[in-house]
Amino acid sequence: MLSQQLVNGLVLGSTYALFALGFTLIFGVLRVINLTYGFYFSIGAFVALTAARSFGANIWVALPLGAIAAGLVAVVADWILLTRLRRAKAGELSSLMVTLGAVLALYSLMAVFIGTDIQRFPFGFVDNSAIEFSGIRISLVQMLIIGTTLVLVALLFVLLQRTKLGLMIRALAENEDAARLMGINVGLTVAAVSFLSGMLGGAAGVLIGLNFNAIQPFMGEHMMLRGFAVIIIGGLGDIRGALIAGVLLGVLEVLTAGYISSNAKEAVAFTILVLTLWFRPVGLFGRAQAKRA
Amino acid sequence: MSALLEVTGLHLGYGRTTAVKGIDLSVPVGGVVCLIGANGAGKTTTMRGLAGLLKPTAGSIRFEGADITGTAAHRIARLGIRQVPEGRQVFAEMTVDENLHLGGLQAPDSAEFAKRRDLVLERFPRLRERLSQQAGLLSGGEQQMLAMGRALMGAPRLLLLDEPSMGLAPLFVEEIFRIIGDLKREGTTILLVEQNAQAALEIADYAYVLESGVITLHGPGPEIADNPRVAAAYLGGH
Amino acid sequence: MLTASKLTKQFTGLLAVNEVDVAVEAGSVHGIIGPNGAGKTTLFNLISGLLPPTSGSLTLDGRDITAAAPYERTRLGVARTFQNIRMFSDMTVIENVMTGMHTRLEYSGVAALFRLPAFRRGERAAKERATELLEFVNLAGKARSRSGDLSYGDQRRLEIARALAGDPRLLLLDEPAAGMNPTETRDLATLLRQVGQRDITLLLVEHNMGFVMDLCDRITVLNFGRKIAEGTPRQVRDDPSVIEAYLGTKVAERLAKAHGA
Amino acid sequence: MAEWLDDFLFTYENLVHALGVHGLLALSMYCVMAVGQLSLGQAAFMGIGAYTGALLTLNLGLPFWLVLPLSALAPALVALVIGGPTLRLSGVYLAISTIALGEVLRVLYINAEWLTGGALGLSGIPRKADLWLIYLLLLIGVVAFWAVGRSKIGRAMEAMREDEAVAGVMGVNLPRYKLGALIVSSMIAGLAGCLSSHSNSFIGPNEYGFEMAVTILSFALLGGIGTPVAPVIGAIILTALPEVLRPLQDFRLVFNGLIIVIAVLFLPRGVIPFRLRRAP
Amino acid sequence: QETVTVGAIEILSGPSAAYGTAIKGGLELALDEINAAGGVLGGKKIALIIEDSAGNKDQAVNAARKLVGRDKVPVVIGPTLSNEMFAVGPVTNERKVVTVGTSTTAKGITEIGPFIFRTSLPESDVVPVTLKTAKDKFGVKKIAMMYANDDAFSKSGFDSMKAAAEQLGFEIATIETFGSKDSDFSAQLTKIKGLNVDAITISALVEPISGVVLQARQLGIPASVRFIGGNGANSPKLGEIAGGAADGLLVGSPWFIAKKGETNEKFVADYKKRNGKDPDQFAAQAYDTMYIVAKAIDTAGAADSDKIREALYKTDFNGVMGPFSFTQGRDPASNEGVVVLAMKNGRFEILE
Ligand SMILES: Nc1ncnc2c1ncn2[C@@H]1O[C@H](COP(=O)(O)OP(=O)(O)OP(=O)(O)O)[C@@H](O)[C@H]1O
Ligand SMILES: Nc1ncnc2c1ncn2[C@@H]1O[C@H](COP(=O)(O)OP(=O)(O)OP(=O)(O)O)[C@@H](O)[C@H]1O
Ligand SMILES: [Mg+2]
Ligand SMILES: [Mg+2]
Repeated sequence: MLSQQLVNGLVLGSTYALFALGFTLIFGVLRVINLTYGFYFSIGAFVALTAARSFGANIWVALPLGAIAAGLVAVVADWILLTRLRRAKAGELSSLMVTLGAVLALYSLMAVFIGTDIQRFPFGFVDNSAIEFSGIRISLVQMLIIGTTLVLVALLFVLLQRTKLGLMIRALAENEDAARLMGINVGLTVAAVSFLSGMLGGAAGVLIGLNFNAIQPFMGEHMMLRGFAVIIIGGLGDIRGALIAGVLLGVLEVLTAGYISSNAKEAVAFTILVLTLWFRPVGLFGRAQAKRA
Repeated sequence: MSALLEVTGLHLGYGRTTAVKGIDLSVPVGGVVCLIGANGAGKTTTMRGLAGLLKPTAGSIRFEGADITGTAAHRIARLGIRQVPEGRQVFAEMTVDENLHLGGLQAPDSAEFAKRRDLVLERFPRLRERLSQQAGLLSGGEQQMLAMGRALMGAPRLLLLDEPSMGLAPLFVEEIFRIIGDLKREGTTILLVEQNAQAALEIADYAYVLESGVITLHGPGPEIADNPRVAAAYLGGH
Repeated sequence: MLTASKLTKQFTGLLAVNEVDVAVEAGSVHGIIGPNGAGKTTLFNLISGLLPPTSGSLTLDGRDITAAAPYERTRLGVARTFQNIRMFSDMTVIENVMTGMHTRLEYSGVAALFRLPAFRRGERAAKERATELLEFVNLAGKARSRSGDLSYGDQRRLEIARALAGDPRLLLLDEPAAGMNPTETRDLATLLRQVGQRDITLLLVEHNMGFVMDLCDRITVLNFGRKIAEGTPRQVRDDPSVIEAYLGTKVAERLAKAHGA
Repeated sequence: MAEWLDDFLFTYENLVHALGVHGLLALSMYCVMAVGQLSLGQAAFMGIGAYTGALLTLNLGLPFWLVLPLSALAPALVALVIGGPTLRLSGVYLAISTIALGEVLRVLYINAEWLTGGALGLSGIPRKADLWLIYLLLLIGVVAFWAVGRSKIGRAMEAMREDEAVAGVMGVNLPRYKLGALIVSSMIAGLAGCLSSHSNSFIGPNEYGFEMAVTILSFALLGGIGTPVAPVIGAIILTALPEVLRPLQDFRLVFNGLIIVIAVLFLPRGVIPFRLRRAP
Repeated sequence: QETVTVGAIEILSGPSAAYGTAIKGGLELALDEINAAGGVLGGKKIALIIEDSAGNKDQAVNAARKLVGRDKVPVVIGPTLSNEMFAVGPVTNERKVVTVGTSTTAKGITEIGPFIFRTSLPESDVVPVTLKTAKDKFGVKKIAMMYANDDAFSKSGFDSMKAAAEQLGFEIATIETFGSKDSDFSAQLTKIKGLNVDAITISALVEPISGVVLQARQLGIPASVRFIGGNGANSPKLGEIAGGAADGLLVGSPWFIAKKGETNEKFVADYKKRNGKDPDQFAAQAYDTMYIVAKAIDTAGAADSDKIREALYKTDFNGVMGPFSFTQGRDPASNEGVVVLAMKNGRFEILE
């Protein structure tokens, strides 16, 4: 049973990490507590769902479609909501507030048009079978989630640390004017980051919606709290951190529910968070601001 | 010499306050032009305007004959106008090496990039020792060198220097002026804002004096240096 | 007045300040010079309490302050300015100065709440004093401007006024003349001399050698975190190791010419 | 006429209560934000006040004038305990870690059924929070913050908000100010919680979680933190908005959100962007 | 022509809007029929004002106050959630305005005051029937119990279940909880899998139940282990989401979509025509409630709260849910109408 529980934890943890990737990117890199992120998660799932329903798209079509749609939404949302504030150098808190208002409007709009019933991908959208070895069961979708998470982590890590775009993104996050002086097209780069994180959010929405068969406009909102815990434990903006923190949380939650008490499961995430910050005030991989007196 | 940069009637401001009130200046190809003025005169404002970080409210800026008034800052940078900004503005969380990389983003190929980097590290050996340190943790002077090195990574046609010697040890000040001299000899055009007016005027071909947002005096470097009013106000003379 | 003994600060992989001993005489103007990255600002951060030392100790008037928090040191009379200007940008100029008086305003929270006479007296005096200080640094005309909007040099002078506002006994100035032209620098020197006459001990980091030589009674030279020389301006100026590490022959000669051999 | 007035008051009584209580919550948020801290723990403090008050009234039958201060004291004790460790954190790290308080308490309320009624919450709480009392407390709060804000304490707080390290160098006792602000703010939130439980007759464990925390934060963000009235105005707007927009039916939350967006875009420093002048 | 105004408070926006929307559909369908048939009090039409609570207790109270203070309604239908009722009830009761819950199944609702009624059978009336059927028909002895521990509806449903299970002498192998917004239940289910139980009882809203059921099968809990659901499981959504995984699930219900009888068949058809989807029990309960309220107004002879209250006590109505009357405690009088349904191929069928 322990091995099955560990697999359960790994799967759950991967969903947390998957959700957190785009979140930590937008939050850690653009320095904005962007609450609309949860909406990208929802919209990705819904676009994929619609594709599956209206023209029978399979997962390999629906997944990129959902991701791209969410990416585009993210670009537009960022452009409408944040360019103005960025230009006015208005600071973290007003961005938080503007996205708070926006996300309220967006979810509600979606609910008006789609309703709040939960929905699922059509039966047979993916092979729902599970493989079993030595008493451990894991479904193909779950393996897909774990696989996608690992691949995305690797890709993002390389992108941010080893490519020109990554360098530009990080530069811009830090000092916009100086980035301009380097010839960086700030508007375009910001759009690229938004698109990327929107895509990640959308893809996460599709896969997680698929795994739990619970697609609903507010599904993104329910993930936010865990998402916060994961990106903070991992360290803001750190891709490895998101992966490790996500998996850590997933496994510990499952073990707590399985061996201690399911009543305590809810408290795990934030207990870990508090403990982490106790020892490392900037999360596992976060770096203190390089600010000198 | 023809003018690389030609500014006419430039107005710049912040919100309702106008800090630069219609200045004309011209920087010849390969020349070093110096801008001096008291604290708050509008030197930095001018530099920011030239780099495209502030949109002019009136007047025009021409670079190589083309009108670049109101052009976005990143385009201006790509044209080869590079600035060493006041207060250095290094990317504090990134390493020294990454900062240099950012300066050289527009290098046409990696060979050229490597060449520029070697050149910069040769000029500033101190930076080579600190390549993997976060720039924000460098000492003030080290940061100034980094800012300069970063700008040079862009192989600038026009280099805008806003108080490059500020906070530097005397040896380094000498060094900076020597580098400015080298750059001049290599044909880089430079617009220099300096408080170390004595040294600046020595090296400058031409100089402008800015007072409260207007140019009150201009002429060849030595001539300005000899002007008694300038000596009293900016050179510490009596 | 201030004694640092074997003061050391280690950053990851770097000894920024390495077993430095400094003794600052009460009433003197003491200069710290050294190449960029020598550890001068770090030393200031250790003295003002923004960084804890790795080892070594600090005493102020014989009292051990090695572990004291910044605000406690301020209370004991230590004030400073910053190399990279750090204003309370949204506040007005005069408010910045009045913030500097925090420890000198004695009224209680209750007095503030009920606008008791103690509060009013305190605030009135504070404002008068702040205005005086602004006049002193030549910023009286900008008392009500937003301080973040001041130009670089103006912000530097405002920092000095803010530091003076706490009536310090020891004032640490980190490159006060940076960004000022020679004339402004000369005015600043005059101003600091006046400050020095008010029983304030000055500890000064500066790269403008004319300024340092003019003002200082005693100079400590750091290089790579270590003290390499100490003495009167003249001794330091003529010290070959200082010339090699820091001044360069040209500057040394010029200084010798300007101030006599 | 009198009947009309009576009906009018009845119709809006709850709203008017909520405006006052939310005003107090906004003040409690102001209090922490004024020293540059970003807390999402105010909802948790409110919850502690609400539960403490309700339990004291229901189980011990204490008089309200005694219940009220005790409800402020309980969260203050919690603030004192968590204050030490959280003071080392800053920015979003602090904010998110204070969510932890709310979440952990939520699990506690749900599981301590014998005391808190679990998910069923506590019902039948007598309505004792008179309107005049709520508004009197709010008024006292605003005036007190205003008065203190214009003194050296206010300057120290604003200095901390702008640059904590430098504020320390100016002689501001940082830990004391931070802890003080946290405690005072927790007390105000506790009062608000007690007042709300004694005007709602029912409280449940899910009311003081993340959502409420963000709501309280948004009072201050929408209103601004330049003056103590600004967040209160923010609270009034955000509380009244859903009621004002009631006729829009399905679309009301959509418009509610859009109005917030537009307000912030054009007034990024809050609806009341002014700051207190701190020189006489 | 005069109208009689009736108020309702339901969740029409926000995450739980699905419930309020179903109720709204049922109420409006009944309302149209009543008005088309000539209304009440000799030809007066009923006007229904439905206020949104967004699932927020504060907004529910504001809505109630508006309905009572401004619109002066004599009757309020709703609100949707038990939590909301605990806040709204004391307010309307104080003003002596009749309040009829259609979906509030938690314990203690009608104890709020003499003006608070409900037409939904409390779980304590339904669940024992279901459990007993499971015991008698399928020989269930050892059970695991699951419930969402963070909302009043699920919790009080579980309390009823536990009481019934103890009374029927079940062996309770474990009690596992989850959050009502959770989507992962693998830890709890893996634990249960190792306990070899005969059945799993579950009290929650339909969203988590669907997830639990699906994941149970995925983790290899065999179909022979039946789920026994509370009121929340009684929704066509369950079949839509969980499909075959839910087969065998038992739930007791005061109403059933395929219930024989002309009234019900007409209701289902009309509802589907009007709202584009099948009704669920919330819609059905709302539909009957509208009729019950209308009849009470008629019987009272005036749109007067006190009189309507008297009239409600005398209710004797036969609607889609079956014969209906109130107890002195203002709860539904009998659970005779309760049928036990079993899921088969994603649809509920009456267990024969
Ligand atoms: N962000 C700003 N907002 C408003 N006013 C500003 C801003 N920056 C500068 N100013 C004002 O514009 C004028 C010119 O400032 P500028 O920084 O260009 O001066 P400067 O010549 O570079 O001075 P310094 O030698 O001190 O650096 C000053 O009066 C200053 O107060
Ligand atoms: N927080 C820190 N972490 C790591 N290294 C640091 C930190 N602060 C300073 N350093 C390093 O310590 C050395 C000394 O820095 P410091 O700022 O004290 O020099 P300085 O003498 O003031 O130089 P300058 O004259 O250029 O201002 C530098 O090499 C710097 O990079
Ligand atoms: Mg300048
Ligand atoms: Mg320094």
